[in-house]
Amino acid sequence: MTLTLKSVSKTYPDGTVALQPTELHVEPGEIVSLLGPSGCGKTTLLRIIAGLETPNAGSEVRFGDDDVTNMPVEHRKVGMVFQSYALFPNMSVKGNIAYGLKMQKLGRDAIEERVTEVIRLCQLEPYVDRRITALSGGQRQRVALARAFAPRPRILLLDEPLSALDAALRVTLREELAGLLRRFNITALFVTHDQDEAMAIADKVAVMSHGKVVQTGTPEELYRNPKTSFVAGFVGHAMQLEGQVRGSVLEMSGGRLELPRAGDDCDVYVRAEDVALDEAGPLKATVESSTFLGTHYRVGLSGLGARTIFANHAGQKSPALGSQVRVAMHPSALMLLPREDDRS
Amino acid sequence: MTLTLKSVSKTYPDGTVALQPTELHVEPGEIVSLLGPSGCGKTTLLRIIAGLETPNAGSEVRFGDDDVTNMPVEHRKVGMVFQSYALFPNMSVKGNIAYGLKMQKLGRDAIEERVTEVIRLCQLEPYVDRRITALSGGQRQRVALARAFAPRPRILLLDEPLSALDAALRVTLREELAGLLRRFNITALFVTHDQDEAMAIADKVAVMSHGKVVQTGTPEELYRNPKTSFVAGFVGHAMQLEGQVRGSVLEMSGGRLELPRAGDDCDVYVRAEDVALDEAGPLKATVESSTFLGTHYRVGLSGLGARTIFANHAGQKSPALGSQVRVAMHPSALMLLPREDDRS
Amino acid sequence: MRPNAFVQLCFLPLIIFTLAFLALPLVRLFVSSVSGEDGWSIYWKVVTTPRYLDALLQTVFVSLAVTIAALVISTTVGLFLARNEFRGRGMILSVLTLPLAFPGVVIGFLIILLGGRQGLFNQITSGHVVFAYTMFGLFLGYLYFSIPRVLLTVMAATEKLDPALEEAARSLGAGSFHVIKDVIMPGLAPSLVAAGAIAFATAMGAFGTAFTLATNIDVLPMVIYTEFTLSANIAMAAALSVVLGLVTWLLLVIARSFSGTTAAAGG
Amino acid sequence: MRPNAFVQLCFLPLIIFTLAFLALPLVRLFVSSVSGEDGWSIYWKVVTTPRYLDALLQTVFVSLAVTIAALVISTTVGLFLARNEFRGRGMILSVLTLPLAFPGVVIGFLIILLGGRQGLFNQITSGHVVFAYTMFGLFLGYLYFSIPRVLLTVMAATEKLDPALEEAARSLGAGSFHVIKDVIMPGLAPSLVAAGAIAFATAMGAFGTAFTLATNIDVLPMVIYTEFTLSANIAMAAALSVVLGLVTWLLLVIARSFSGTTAAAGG
Repeated sequence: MTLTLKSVSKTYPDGTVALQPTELHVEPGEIVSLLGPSGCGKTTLLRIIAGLETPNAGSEVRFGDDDVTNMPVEHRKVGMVFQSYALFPNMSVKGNIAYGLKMQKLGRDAIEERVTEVIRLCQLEPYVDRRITALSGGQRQRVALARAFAPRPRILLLDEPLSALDAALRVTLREELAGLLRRFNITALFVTHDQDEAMAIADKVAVMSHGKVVQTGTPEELYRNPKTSFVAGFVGHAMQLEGQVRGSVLEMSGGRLELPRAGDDCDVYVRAEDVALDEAGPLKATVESSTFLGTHYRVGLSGLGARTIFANHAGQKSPALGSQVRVAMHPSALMLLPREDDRS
Repeated sequence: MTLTLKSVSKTYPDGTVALQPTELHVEPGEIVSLLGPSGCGKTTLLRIIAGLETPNAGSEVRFGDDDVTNMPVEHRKVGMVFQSYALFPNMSVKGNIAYGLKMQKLGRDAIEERVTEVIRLCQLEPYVDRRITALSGGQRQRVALARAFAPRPRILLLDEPLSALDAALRVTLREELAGLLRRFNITALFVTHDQDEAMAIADKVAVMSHGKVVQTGTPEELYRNPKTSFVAGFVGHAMQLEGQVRGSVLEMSGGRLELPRAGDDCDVYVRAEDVALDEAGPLKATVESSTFLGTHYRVGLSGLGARTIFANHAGQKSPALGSQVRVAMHPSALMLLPREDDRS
Repeated sequence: MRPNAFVQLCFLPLIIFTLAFLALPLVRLFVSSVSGEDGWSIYWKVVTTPRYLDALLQTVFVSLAVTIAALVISTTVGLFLARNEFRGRGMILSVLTLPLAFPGVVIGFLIILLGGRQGLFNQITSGHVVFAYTMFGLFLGYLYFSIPRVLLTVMAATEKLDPALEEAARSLGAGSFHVIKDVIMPGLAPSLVAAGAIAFATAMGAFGTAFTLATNIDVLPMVIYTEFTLSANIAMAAALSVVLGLVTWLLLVIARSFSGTTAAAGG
Repeated sequence: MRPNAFVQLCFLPLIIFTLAFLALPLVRLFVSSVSGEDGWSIYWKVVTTPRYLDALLQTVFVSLAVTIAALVISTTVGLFLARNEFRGRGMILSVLTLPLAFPGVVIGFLIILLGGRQGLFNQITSGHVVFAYTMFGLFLGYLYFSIPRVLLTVMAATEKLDPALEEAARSLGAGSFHVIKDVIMPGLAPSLVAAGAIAFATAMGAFGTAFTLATNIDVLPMVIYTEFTLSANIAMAAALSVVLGLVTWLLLVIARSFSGTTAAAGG
């Protein structure tokens, strides 16, 4: 089922604009992530699609050919996975999964069959009759997913599905979730503030900022070709290089850096993995801090501008603290982005 | 001040062994991390050092030359930062920071002077008179640190100081915390279950498992030269390669892999960053999944054993799902570790 | 070893004193009940004398009726108030909790003002509706007393319900009826049990209201008072008190085991 | 627009009914108070007639005394019980909460059994200690009533205190005294205020105990009863009820603003 949003917006009664007019199109079977910092309106957008929040007049939400804008949530046939999972504590795992099917007034056998199928798919067999309180965080997540998926919803909506788990579990369950969503073969939309999570699970990512979708694309597109400094900073932690752009050269306090093209109205961004410690490099900097992170050292460099610039240094040894080093950045790794106010 | 633990152990009244006899030595000014999964006894060890938990008879805790084993917490002069921060909600930021000094019955001027000094050091000037409830998570963390540090403790003890913060803040505050601890120039011991956190902050890491310190060393030592499979797996996520070791060759289902040395009683481990997709590689595998993570693709490979082996692939494109690839691992990157039961 | 052992030593005498203060009277009550001329058989007499047994059953019956009515009304109103923001909501809440400030005597008095011989209803209907001096008057008085208490408990519990549970049920296709039956009621159950137990215990022991309405309503506290003050039958008064206490206490214990330790904390 | 608008429409009549049920009697009470022969000046009479003013002041005084005593005793005992695990703890808790099951009349009866003319203390001291019929007897009765309620509230609040706060204070060098003063007391304060308000309101309105001890104790509910039943002075009874209600209500409101919305929820 395709999902189409046309100029969907939301203003709260107190005048707060939670969502500016937003367009979004999701193809059948596509897994799309709404990525953005807290307060950017991504959860509001998800709740409008679910029918839990009423959008401003003039907004339009379509499921395929069906205009659901004014349809209450209980008739929309969406599967929703909540941040807290919101499992019914007074029912068993099986009772939770069967609930949506019961509400559809299916026959006993039909319910039993579908529940068994979903339980197998989500590998929940050992927990069928457990109480919800007797489950671990990861198991709860799977039950929440199974409950939402069991009534064959038209679209699956997930609100920060991994944020209730502790850091150690999150990476493992991220891959499990990605696998399950693909096996379900269902249109899915999920909200997250974690770029790694968005990239690991989604086919397509919509980056949001201040109530607006600022860029939509595959993870690779967003990472390699961000259109705004916000996207560059949020996806892949690009750092701004401070200095004066003159033609195709950036004059920094640590030296002159060659740019890929002339960019007089642009700010220049670079990522830590593209900053190299190189004796032949054009820039001078001082090593301020160094942290061993396994595959590389994260070296903090001062002298390249007011802010510290970090370099991922893959060598076996880190340069000594306080030592002078020379730094190189390949022109192709530099991103020239239109100068703008981040808040707009 | 040095901290010395001699055969410190803890058994709870119900018979649970929380801590097996443990030795630990921390040099003056050293920042040491206790790293391990939840339930490994690291918090118990920290609480015993603080005096909040009574160790078994025969245990010895020394602060320098001072045997504090039987000294109650209020006389030990330790600074403690709690997981929940445990700031006094009925006092202002200043009141919290001054509390320890008041308990030492210092004069008004002396208290005022020290509080001002610590507030400046922790950059808390703008919040001095705020209520605790009006602070953000990061500010609370700094207040908790300032409060613990103000009475000039002999050692600073931190119980998962970053776990109450959300993921986005954690990385930023990790570096801030590391900087502050170094500026304090104090012996510090902190507990964490996050290997990145331990590596980023600590001079030395003590890895714990099942109530025991299994290896102590600098982050580099633990990463490059783990002594047990547990350490290899926990620090840097090493994966076990399943197969038959014959002399200095590992026979896997995907092919034969050369080992750095003969290791008949050993298991072989490798990290994802050392698994290369290489047309000349000796192993055959099938691409099962692929996730774009910015600097690299995380490629899941099947056919190398029962479990999926991941490779960090730095190319611009990921191999197609389901395609056959050849895989190489350099002998020097393979870790041969004594075969053992993880639970022991 | 433990640093506050000294402080604990200071607590000990206080504990003993408090226990004595609370337990001694009860022991004395029990001893009084069996040291009359009937001895232990006085409890047999309680169960076999119609006057006493009827009073006990009537008291339990009216208390149960009040509890159920208060739960039904308060839950409906409480849910509505907790879930809807509108102007005047604060005022309605204040009015609903005003009865908390009035003691049983005044409540009895109110019932007479409304349903007594010179009461409002009697005036309106010109002499046809007098209910103040009946069991129904007592029921209304107790209800008046119980509603605010149960209401506040229900509202506090409603605020603690996770709204995501309700949204989850609705996203799975549940209508209002099913949301209430499958999510809200199970969520409120512990608080309802606790509040109901308190309402029951209060109704079992309410004396002021009954005494003001007086005349021929035989509820247990009234009978105890009569036996003690008018008939000077101390043993029977003590025996009836023990029975009343036991019935109430049993109910409180059962309620507490259903709803966790918070049951009587509302008391 | 909202899907449960229909359900809300059903709630509305119930709300109106409930409001009428709760508010109407109070309006009637107020009207009664000013429709006697004194009119509005009856409230002036309440303040200037020594019998009424004394009763009011005495009631407030004994209620305050009971509240303070109950808070002090219950906090100490509650802290001790919440922080220490020992054998027999469950039994002690059961005994401490037993009085919850007994109504005011029985409590008055207990006080007479202990401190009356044929009471335990009088027997032991051979005729020197009779306190049942005095203000002190009333005080003891109310105290007996209040301790379990306050105790349970304190224990519930203590369990919710973050133990890390205490550990933090101790790690900063605070001894037991400072831990109690700087951490535990501020943490318990809202619950203590709430529990105190309930204890005060209960004492202000307690009738059964006072009536059983009877004779010459002039507390307000007794005076109201006398004015109404014996003197048939309905206007004065109503005026006194309004004053009693206002004083109690004011205190509940103040307590609630101190301790958040939970104050009266314990009621």
